[in-house]
Amino acid sequence: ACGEAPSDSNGGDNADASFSACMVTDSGGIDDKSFNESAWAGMEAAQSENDDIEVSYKESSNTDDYDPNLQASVDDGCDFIVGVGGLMAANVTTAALANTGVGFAIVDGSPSDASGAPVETENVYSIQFDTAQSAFLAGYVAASQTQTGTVATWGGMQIPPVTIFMDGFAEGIAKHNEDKGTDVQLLGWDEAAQTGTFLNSFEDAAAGKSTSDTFISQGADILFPVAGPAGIGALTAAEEAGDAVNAIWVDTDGFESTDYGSKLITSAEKGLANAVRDAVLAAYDGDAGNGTYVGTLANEGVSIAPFHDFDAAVSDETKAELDALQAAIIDGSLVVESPASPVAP
Amino acid sequence: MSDSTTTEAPAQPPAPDADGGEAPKPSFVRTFGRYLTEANSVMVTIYSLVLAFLIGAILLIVSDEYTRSTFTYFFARPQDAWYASRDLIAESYTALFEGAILNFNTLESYQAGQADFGNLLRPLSETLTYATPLIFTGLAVGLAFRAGLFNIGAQGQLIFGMMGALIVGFSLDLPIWLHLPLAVIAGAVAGGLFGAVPGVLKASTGAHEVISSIMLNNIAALFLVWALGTTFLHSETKSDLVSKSVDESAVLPTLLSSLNPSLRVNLALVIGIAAAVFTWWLLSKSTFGFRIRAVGFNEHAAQTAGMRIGSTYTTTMAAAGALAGLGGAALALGVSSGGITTNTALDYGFSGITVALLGRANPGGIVASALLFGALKAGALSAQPDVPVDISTLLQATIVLFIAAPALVKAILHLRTPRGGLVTLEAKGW
Amino acid sequence: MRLELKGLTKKFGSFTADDDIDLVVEPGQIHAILGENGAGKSTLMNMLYGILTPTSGEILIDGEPVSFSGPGDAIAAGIGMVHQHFKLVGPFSVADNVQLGREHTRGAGVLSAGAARKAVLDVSEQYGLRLDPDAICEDLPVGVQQRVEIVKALSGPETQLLILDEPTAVLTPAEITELLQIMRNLAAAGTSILFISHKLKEVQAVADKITVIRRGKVVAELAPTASESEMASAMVGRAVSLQVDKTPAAPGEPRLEVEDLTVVSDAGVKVLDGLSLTVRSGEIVGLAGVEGNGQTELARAILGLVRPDAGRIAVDGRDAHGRSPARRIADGLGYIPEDRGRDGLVAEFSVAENLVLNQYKDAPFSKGGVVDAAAVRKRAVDSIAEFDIRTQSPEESASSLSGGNQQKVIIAREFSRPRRFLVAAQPTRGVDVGATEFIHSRLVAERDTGTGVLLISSELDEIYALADRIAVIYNGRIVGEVGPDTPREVIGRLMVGASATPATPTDEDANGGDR
Amino acid sequence: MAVDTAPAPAPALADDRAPARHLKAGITYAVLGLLLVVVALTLLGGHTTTIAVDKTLTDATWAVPTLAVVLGLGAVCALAGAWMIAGLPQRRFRTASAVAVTAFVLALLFWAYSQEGTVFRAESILAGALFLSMPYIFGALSGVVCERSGVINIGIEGQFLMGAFTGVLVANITGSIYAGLAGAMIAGSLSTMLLALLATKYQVNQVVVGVILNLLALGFTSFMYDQLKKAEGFNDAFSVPVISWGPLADIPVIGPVLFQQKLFVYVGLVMVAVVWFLLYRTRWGLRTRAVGEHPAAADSMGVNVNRLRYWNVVAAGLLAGFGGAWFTLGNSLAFNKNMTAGLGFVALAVMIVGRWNPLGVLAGALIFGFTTQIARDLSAAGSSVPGEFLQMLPYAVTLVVVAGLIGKAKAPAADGVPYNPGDK
Ligand SMILES: Nc1ncnc2c1ncn2[C@@H]1O[C@H](COP(=O)(O)OP(=O)(O)OP(=O)(O)O)[C@@H](O)[C@H]1O
Ligand SMILES: Nc1ncnc2c1ncn2[C@@H]1O[C@H](COP(=O)(O)OP(=O)(O)OP(=O)(O)O)[C@@H](O)[C@H]1O
Ligand SMILES: [Mg+2]
Ligand SMILES: [Mg+2]
Repeated sequence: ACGEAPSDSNGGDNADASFSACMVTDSGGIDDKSFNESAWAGMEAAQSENDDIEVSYKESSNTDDYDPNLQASVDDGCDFIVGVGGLMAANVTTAALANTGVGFAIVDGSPSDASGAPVETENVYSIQFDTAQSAFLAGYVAASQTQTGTVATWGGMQIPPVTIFMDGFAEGIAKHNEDKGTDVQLLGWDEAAQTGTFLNSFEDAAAGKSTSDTFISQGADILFPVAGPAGIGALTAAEEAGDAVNAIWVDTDGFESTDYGSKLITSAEKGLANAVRDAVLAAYDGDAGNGTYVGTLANEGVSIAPFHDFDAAVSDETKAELDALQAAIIDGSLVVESPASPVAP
Repeated sequence: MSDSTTTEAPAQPPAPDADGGEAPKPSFVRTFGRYLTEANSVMVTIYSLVLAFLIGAILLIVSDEYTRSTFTYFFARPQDAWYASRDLIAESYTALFEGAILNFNTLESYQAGQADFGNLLRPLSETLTYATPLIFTGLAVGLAFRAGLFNIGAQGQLIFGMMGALIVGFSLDLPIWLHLPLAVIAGAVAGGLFGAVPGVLKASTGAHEVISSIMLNNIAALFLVWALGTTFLHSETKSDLVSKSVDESAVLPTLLSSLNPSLRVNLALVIGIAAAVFTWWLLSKSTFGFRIRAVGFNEHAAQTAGMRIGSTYTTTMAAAGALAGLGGAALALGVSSGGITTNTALDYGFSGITVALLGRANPGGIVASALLFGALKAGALSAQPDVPVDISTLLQATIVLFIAAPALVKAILHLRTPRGGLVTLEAKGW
Repeated sequence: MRLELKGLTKKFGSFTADDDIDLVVEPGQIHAILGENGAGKSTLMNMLYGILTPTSGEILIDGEPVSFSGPGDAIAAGIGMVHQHFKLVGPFSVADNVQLGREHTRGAGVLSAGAARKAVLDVSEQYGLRLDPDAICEDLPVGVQQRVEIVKALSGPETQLLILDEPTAVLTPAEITELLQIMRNLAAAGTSILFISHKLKEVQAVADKITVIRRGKVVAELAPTASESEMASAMVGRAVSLQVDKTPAAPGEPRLEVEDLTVVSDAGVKVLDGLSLTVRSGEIVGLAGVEGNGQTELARAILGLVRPDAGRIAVDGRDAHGRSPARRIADGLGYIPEDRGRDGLVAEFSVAENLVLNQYKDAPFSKGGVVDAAAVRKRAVDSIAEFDIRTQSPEESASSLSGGNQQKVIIAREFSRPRRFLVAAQPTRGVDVGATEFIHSRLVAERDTGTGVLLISSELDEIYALADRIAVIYNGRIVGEVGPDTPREVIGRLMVGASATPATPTDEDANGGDR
Repeated sequence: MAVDTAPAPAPALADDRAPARHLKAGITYAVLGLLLVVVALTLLGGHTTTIAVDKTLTDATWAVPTLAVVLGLGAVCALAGAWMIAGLPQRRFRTASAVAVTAFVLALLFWAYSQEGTVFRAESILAGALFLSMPYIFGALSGVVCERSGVINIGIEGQFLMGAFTGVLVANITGSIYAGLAGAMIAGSLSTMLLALLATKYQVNQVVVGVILNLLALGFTSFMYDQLKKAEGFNDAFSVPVISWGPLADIPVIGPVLFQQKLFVYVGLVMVAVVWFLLYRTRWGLRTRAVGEHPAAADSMGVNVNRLRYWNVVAAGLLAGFGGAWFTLGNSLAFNKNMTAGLGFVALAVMIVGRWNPLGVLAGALIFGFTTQIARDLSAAGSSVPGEFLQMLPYAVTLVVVAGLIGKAKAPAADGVPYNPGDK
């Protein structure tokens, strides 16, 4: 049932746009202050860059909604469909195999069948990120900045997109301890055992705050929450704790995206919005792509954000070390490994 | 139950006043007119939908930037606001209808021979798919209600049912005729055992079932998170927090996929309806049902007549848990057979409360109101982003509100009191 | 206050409970209203008190038409009411119940416990109605609760019209005498009184005027000199025999043996304290006593709802220990509970379902776990005919029946199956003369078939009318077993714990640790 | 009529209370106590539990030998059980249960904090626990006021959401946090007004209304959140200042816990006392309880049942709305969709645990706050127990407490039953 004429039943803003890019979210919706929101930002960026692109989205409340949402997007005549979240990989793959005329992209996942085995496709673009690399740098900064010798991280839920940050962060701290002879402790995540503190919620910011308060009372002075909106709780905890406690944000540059810029030393960025925007624009140009994009420090798909207010606080020595580490990671002489790292293409 | 008439209203709200010129049979017109202006349960349901959709229309206008902007110069050019609102509302509700019942585009393509019949059925299939778990949880809440128990714990029971069915579904290697029934039964048993806990606690210590159920819901949700992380349940191939998928031989067969592979409605619907029939039979025909109802209405009299209250609580809660557990099995072996996640259960258990109350704790009514909810969910899913998800939530809430409050509808529309009096949901305390 | 009702009518849907009632109560008059169960008496009173709004007609007080939007207006107009169904908040103290709605405060809405307590003591002093203001109402025996209701009605600011809807149903003879005296005193002081009772002797004793209502209509106005049978036939519309015909008993083997039964309540109080009692086949043993002396617990222990802390119960020669209520019922134990609304009936169930409430599992009403609706219905049709249950159909819910007919449903249920022993607790409470006659004759017939009957009643008249032997219960023990011709005074004294009979080994306040 | 005229005193029941046995409970506690003893002897030799006063005396720590303490507490628990088995005065049963449960829970705490690297930071933990119990206090008190007058309020979650959202919104618009708090209260009240109207005037099943109100509040706040997100300055975080009581705040333990908290804590504790006083010592309370217990009785005494219910429910909304503000203003957070995370339902449970009594509510809320805080603290300290099981702690403890201690909680008799004047 492919090749249906695009229906003109949705009279959106760009009613006369010829290219329709659609997004199917994971649970959480487009304002989850996390990957759905970033991906949607990328979609909107593509639309504002090119008038001839019209974007829309469908929210899924759980995995059962993926199939109907993907199907509805196909039925709506979308030309390019972005599925957000590795959980959707098999569903996107199935839809792509059934609708070869439509371009697909899958964020944080790669084409696979229901059992998770890789599948050959012609019209699925896989967008993944090795955020362990940016988190590594963030961890190194944290270790260099802590006064108490204790920093903490906690996650929204124990899933790969979260733990990959925590692994990289832990390794960055370990690197600092090794190179500089420090003994900075990381609370909230044991990389070897893969156990740590998780809220089991991405929404409950109040729980995030109380968890952060607990870490602060245990001596942590830099917090690294990996929990979407619930992570805001760490920032308010840091703010209430006064000057001594600061934080590092994830996914986006928190100095821009949150109201707590003055508390943020830096952020471990994941260039999701840019990657999605580029994918949509490429698809418009007839180059929807069928391969894997892995955002790394090398291709600037992940990065560590500017220090903003902390620019003076971070010593030039540290900055130089960071540059060296970044270079080492890019040239492959330093490997940051996490069990959750994307498989190299 | 009258609720079965509900699903067809969104398309054309019936005009309450049929002031036709010619009146061949005045008595009929009058009777009919009288019927229309009376707060009987059919008309209340229809008017509830109409009122809810009116409120929804206002929200839609408010939320749509363009339409809202036309109101800023309303007095200069009112027709703009009028046309914009009309188009917006028509589009939005058409989208809802198309997602829940029938897609007009598909209908056109079908008539033009471009789409197969299966395509045409997809909205209905989605409605039925989403209604299925609600039938089970609605029955779970409704059955307990009849014994005077407020089973707020269907959520936890459903989660355990899901896990039970899943484990049997992937860990055994059996032919389908044995594997599938076993997996379904495992769901019922797991849900039943978990559901029996508040019953046992109430019977033995007097602990209020509402507290224990709320606590157990949270415990079940956390337990699921933990269990999904264990190597036993966690998918061997995926790194996300998702379970193993169940074997082919334990997957509930779809009913209509021969027409079109995207028709997801599966055998669970049939099991759900069978469960409703069985629950009806149990309540109205069996001695067990006799006892449940007697205990529910008046435990003192029941006890004096020799019925054992404690064991009634326990068995009823176990039966209710088994029903919710079947709902879990329906998910784990059906639409989520590829693996369950922490939010596969959504809020089916909590919605079950509304479904049960709206269905007046009556199996027939529960099926009808589950269908209404399924339609709203399917419609809402496919109508986004034209209709924001939150508006759908509001719409759902208002519809249920009006249906549950005939007196309110009657007061707003100045309807007449029907002969038998208003049919209101019977209220019951803790 | 002079009260006049003109054409007062109340309809519930299509059913007319009161139909065009005219009535005049002169100041200082005690005006009795008589009528069968369901005649519309309470409905009429509830309209007077503002609880119900009349469908038509008017109420005039001292010639002025009034309309009440709620009881508050009625209270303000000087009307007080003792309701047939207690309107007491169970967990509240007596003082709180009495002050509800007209609280004693120390300003700013803060309650003054002292003032409330004093007010209760004042009123109970004035009328000789002893009450402990701090007692919790739900813990009180019903007789005392009734007293609280009366004190409540008398505590109104300026009560000039007192409505008493069956106030004597649960009082002891002595209390009744007192209440009647209080009524006379009040009337003498100018208070008008509307008095409803099914006990014709009381009406004779106290009323200045009698109005008889049948099916919502006034059917007769009688003078207080009318005889009991005149009143009864006016009420029922036919001649009623007020005497129970019975032959001397022929007691056989023991059907109920209770030995040294002790029951400790949840609060740790010994509610039954070494009670022993035997009832034989073919006899009715009347258990007389002020309510709250352990009758309830005894009945429940016999059925198996209360676990004895010591002692032994045997029904029909079988030790009941370890036998569930269901088992005992199946073995032939009949049980008429004292509180029919709470323990006897499932109000929402149909008459038919209620008629098999404790037999639904037995043949022919169910087979293999499935209820046989036809068999249940057949039983209902038979019972309705045999016991003259006034209901529109077997499918009608029990709640729609009048009190007397509800009681008949319970009687029919217990009398329609083989039984060896019957516990009948307050079997005619609140039941009109016609139904009482019927129930009494069934109980005697039951005895004559050889069943042992334990009749628990707080009404001495009933005990005298039916019992072949009388046991008096006080403080959880049997304080005397006497013959049916023992004078009332003797029994009355036993009931309040005074040692009037030589043969009683009790001294009332011995609280030994005996076990 | 030949009637005995002797006075009939109210029958005084014999007041000799027999020693009561509680076999099941006794055996349970005895077994639990012995279990602790076994655990102590086999696992805890040489362990120490470290307790610290971390805010006032930052270097004061005590190392307690875990073995001895757990052994002692286990013995206490077992002895309480043995007492129950042997028979004890009925009125001592509650005390004995409380002692047993407290000893057991304390022993578990000592055990948990004997793990490597864990320190029981008394002040942070207790202060945090008190703060965490606040939403339950407000929500449950709101429930108490509603249900004591006979209206089931299952919509606390929705009232929380409305309060959380409006609190932040109004604070943003007016720039005043106190206006925000007032706004939150009014929003909570507006949402209960709907419950009040439907429950009293239209006699709708109150549980349904509650469920619907939750749904409406979720839909409404999420919808408004999206609308307001388009503009700046409607949803910025505001924070309630910490109020420090000068020298009092420096008292070890008590100071940081009681005298250096946010406004919410003081208001919460005061409201417990106020609601208790109103309920049990005033005319309003008497009438409220009467209306919830036996509306017909109250009606027959001239109390306007539905009007009282209406205003009580509306007033209860003020409390729940204030509790909603805790989520945003209390935690210095902006509003976020569904941010109340089901705590409204827990508040409902706390209300029942507290037996519809403000003091009981306080106890229930404290149990919840304390166990939540402990769970977070242990998880942060790297406990070897999986985090999910730690998070279950408050729920599991509540279950145990309810089953073991509280037992049967009786709702107001007319709770949830609409009152039709004119009904019998
Ligand atoms: N022959 C017997 N002797 C002694 N006790 C028995 C006998 N038969 C049954 N009982 C007991 O009587 C009780 C009622 O039996 P029944 O079979 O009616 O139980 P049920 O169906 O489980 O309970 P319910 O009466 O509550 O429906 C049970 O406790 C049972 O153990
Ligand atoms: N709220 C009501 N709705 C419908 N019918 C009612 C209602 N209240 C009373 N009735 C009916 O009205 C009739 C009169 O009832 P009422 O209580 O006045 O009788 P009564 O004379 O007081 O009887 P009793 O002697 O048993 O107290 C009965 O048939 C009763 O079922
Ligand atoms: Mg009456
Ligand atoms: Mg009556």
